[in-house]
Amino acid sequence: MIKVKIHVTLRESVLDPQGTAVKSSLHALNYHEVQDVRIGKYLEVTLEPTDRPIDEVVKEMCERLLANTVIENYEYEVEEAVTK
Amino acid sequence: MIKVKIHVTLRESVLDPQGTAVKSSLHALNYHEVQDVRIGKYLEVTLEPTDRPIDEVVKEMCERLLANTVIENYEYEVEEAVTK
Amino acid sequence: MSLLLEPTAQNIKDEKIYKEMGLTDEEFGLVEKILGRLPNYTELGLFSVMWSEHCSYKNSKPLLKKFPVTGEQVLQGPGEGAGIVDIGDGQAVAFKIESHNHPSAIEPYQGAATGVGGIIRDVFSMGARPIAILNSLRFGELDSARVRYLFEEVVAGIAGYGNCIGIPTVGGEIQFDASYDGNPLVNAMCVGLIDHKDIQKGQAKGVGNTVMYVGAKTGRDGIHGATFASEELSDASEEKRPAVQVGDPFMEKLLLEACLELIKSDALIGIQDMGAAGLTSSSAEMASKAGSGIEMNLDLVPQRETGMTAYEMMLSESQERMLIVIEKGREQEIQELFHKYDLDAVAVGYVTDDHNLRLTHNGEVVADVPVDALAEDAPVYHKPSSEPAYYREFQAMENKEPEVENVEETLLALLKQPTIASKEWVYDQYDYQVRTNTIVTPGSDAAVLRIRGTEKALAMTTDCNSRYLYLDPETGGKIAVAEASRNIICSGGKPLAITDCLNFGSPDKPEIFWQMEKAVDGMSEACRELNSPVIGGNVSLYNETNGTAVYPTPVVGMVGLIDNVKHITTQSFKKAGDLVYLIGDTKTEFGGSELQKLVHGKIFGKAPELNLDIEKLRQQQLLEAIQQGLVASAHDLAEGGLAVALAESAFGTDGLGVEAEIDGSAVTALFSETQSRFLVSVSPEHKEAFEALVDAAHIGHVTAQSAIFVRNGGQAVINRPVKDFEDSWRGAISCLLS
Amino acid sequence: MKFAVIVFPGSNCDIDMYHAIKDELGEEAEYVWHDEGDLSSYDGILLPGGFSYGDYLRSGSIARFSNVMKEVVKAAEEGKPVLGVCNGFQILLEAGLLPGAMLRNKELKFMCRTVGLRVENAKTMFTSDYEKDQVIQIPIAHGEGNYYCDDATFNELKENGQIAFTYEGTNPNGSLGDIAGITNAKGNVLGMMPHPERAVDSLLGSADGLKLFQSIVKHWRDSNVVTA
Ligand SMILES: Nc1ncnc2c1ncn2[C@@H]1O[C@H](COP(=O)(O)OP(=O)(O)O)[C@@H](O)[C@H]1O
Ligand SMILES: [Mg+2]
Repeated sequence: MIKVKIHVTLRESVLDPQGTAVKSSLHALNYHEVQDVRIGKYLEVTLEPTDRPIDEVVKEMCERLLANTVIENYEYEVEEAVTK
Repeated sequence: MIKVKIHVTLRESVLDPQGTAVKSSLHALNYHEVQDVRIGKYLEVTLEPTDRPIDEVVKEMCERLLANTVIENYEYEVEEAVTK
Repeated sequence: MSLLLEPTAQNIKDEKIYKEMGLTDEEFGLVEKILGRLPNYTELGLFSVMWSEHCSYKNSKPLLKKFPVTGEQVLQGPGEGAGIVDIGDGQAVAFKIESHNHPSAIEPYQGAATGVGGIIRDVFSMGARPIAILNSLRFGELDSARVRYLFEEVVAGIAGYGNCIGIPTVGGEIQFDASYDGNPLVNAMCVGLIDHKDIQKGQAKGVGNTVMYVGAKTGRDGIHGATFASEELSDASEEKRPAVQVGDPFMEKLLLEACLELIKSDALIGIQDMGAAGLTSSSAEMASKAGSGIEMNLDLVPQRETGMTAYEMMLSESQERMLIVIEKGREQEIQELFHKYDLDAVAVGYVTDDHNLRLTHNGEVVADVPVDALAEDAPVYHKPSSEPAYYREFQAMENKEPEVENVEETLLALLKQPTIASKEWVYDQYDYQVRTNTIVTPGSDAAVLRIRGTEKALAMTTDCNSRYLYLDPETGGKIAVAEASRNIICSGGKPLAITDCLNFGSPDKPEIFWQMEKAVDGMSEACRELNSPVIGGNVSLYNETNGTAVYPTPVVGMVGLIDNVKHITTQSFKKAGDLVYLIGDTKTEFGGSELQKLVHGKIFGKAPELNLDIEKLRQQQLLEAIQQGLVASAHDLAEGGLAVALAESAFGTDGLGVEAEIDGSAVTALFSETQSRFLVSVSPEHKEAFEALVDAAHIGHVTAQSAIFVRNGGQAVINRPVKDFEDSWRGAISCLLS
Repeated sequence: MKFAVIVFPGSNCDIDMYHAIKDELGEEAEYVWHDEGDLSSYDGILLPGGFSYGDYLRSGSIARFSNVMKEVVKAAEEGKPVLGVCNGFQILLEAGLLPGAMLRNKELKFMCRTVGLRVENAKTMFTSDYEKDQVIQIPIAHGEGNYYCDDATFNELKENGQIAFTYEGTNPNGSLGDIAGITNAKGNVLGMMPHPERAVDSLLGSADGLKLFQSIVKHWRDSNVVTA
């Protein structure tokens, strides 16, 4: 089994209303040290190995479905896990 | 400046409707190798260092606001960055 | 990243950089002449966005002049954020429709969401409280995965924004057709309520008064959006793409409440939303309308990102922002008002008397141009027009009945066509009840909202059958207005006025310009005849993908007044035993019909005819009958003709059915799309009174048995439980999506 | 009886709640802005629906830190009726005044429709005007109404009769045990996803929600007004 950890974040210049709201809330809770908050998605995908290189598969999945590349960037790490 | 990367994920015991939906979409796109998808949040918080230990601050923020521990777990990593 | 090295004025001219911004050689020459010198990069940016079709209407202005825009009821015609019509008792209704087609093609969720956000700002910048949102959508056929994605995301985006801000989305319309494959249409309409005394204008009056910026901070998103919206989509647009704007409905909710509080203050002089071309259009237009000038210090503009240039700030289309002009010296009280809502309100400039827009940045004057040149004096083009060959061919065709084997199966198939099928999958996602005024929720001809504290209600609808417009733009334009009006009438309302959104292909093509011209002619005539002037609208051109234009789609948004909530009528049958009437004769008219599309897979021939005198008479008679309390249900005949109308009137009635008798050809009687027809049910006690008032044919009655039973010359042509039809109709869209 | 309708930034059913109380129930109501620090003059507290703080992060998560929430907690402790509808329910969960948490609807879509609700407990101060097992028609309008709690909590809810309403027929959002509304153990805090304030006038489709408010008023009269 392969576990892939994918981070999907908003591109630079794209507004992050959620991050902005959380930042103000943290300030209201007296965490004035907080300078910035950006919020994205975190996906853990578990896959069976196939013939195709894993990087190819993951990139394709991200481009086609998991990230909206018009406004988002993605990054991933592959972890090989022992089969249960 | 300190950058903290926080992962908020649903607890094991909690159903993840979004993950389930994404998994079916991946299957529909012929990624039959996909066994499981879990979806959580990824937060990047940038902070100024303060007197309090950073771990204490981050844990507190997570417990109070960033995660709802009834349904979610959180993990974080601290990255010290050079001040601009 | 910012453009650190902006080209010099000479560079711009030598390398024709203005072309990248959408200006022609002649237009650049005109800019040079107006200024008496070469424009710098920032100034060129101002001209290029303000002279785009989206802001200047340079290609459509001559056509828009044809619309009737006046009437006793009109308090504000085209030209401001939204038009306003009187509804009596010191109250008025403000409304407008706008397109967000290009952004939605790129990023459907955010494109649709910011479209909704933008039209709401247009309405509350007039001082009106937004009470309802509608939309009009066009997509390709649902068998393509991309189209399904666009459709699902657009609907989610409309829902996401409207639900969060807490304005009910109460109606709309959707058509699916291959011509919209690469270029979906997303038009959003907002309706607001206002007291006459609160009506605001976007004017920068009074030299020395303060210009304030309120709302969200400015980022690099959407730079050049207006120019982008004025070009056709191609693979090359990929690169030109500005950072997509993301809507923040929460921010807009705060801005809305703050602005509605602001309009009660006598410190307010003028207010305008920053829509297309953001800070540029709002400042230039406010000054131009007031015959004044504005000077702004861009260092003071609230910024979300660092190192923004003057060019970027002026052209940004970040959402949820407003520009206001207030009486000098009262900045602090205004700031406090906005701070209560956690919003920025910053004095960024003041009104001048020199008719110029002057901008300073980092201590330097970075632009100094006449406001009228930007706003009023943009070039206007009279494009060549020519009748397309296809039109001549279609006009020469005979009206023929499509071949149908089994009428009952055909009705089932028609009810499953996505354009006819129930849109429940869509409006289930909209909070159509919030603010608890929605009396008639989505699913009937028009949505109806009560006006709290009065006996009155407002009916509203959007309509446009673009297939008819493609076959015959003039007749189709008339039909669009007439159909909207029928929907209002069927709900018990009297049409007040319309707003329109002209969605067309490229006006540079004479055949497309001809479509525009003819459509506007037809619409204007219908508006005049049906006493429903145009009080505002929007133009969206260049709706083409790789050279193919969408069907001409001038969407009509109409609002009507219902004098008393007692008159509210819906399309559903009410009671077994009620008599069923058909108003209007039926001819063999299938050009552009659903049946033609179903049978032939394409449309051709003549559009159905429309006689406006007959239309008007029938609408008057029906409204009169409704107001006298004689009508139990009323539904206009639209796509799919009488058969579909019979079925729709039986749906959702908890067990009622209908029995009807037709004559002549069953196919024509049941599926023809002849115009100016209505299906009405009347309680037997009102039989005489109704028949005395309305020319109508008694064709059957409502039954307690839940079946649709139609006889043709004594022989049953349809006889099947309502449930069979209803299930097909209700499930069709979700079925196509999964 | 005098109700406070709490308004958070982003609340949008505040007006519906206000009019339901004033126009249909005929009692007093006042809007109270989220940073207000005193609710002692009110007899009942209403947390309306909407999207407080845009529902960003998690619905209700930011609003629960509002100034006024300390006062809401106090009112709850004093035994005053506290009703949270939709977003109000989510805020009560986040604030810990009710157990459990809210997940996204299982279909992942916002959903607006009228649903059947079964009155599971007709003995609470919010439901006494209904019959047990009565089915009423109340609109829902939410994207995150999929109620969740752990097994122990669920058992407690059942044993204590804290489940006030369940969905009748199809469960629209996937909530555990078809839960549509729950009370706290003491019975004076009710959170529910459906909107009773939208069902107080048959002109708008249903008046089945009116009895919920009438129950509150009756309970208050019985315990507070000494008859002469
Ligand atoms: N995009 C939409 N959003 C909301 N409601 C819609 C939408 N499309 C259709 N509806 C609703 O579905 C019903 C039927 O629509 P339609 O077939 O276009 O009606 P009509 O032919 O009478 O204009 C109307 O109540 C309309 O408001
Ligand atoms: Mg209709």
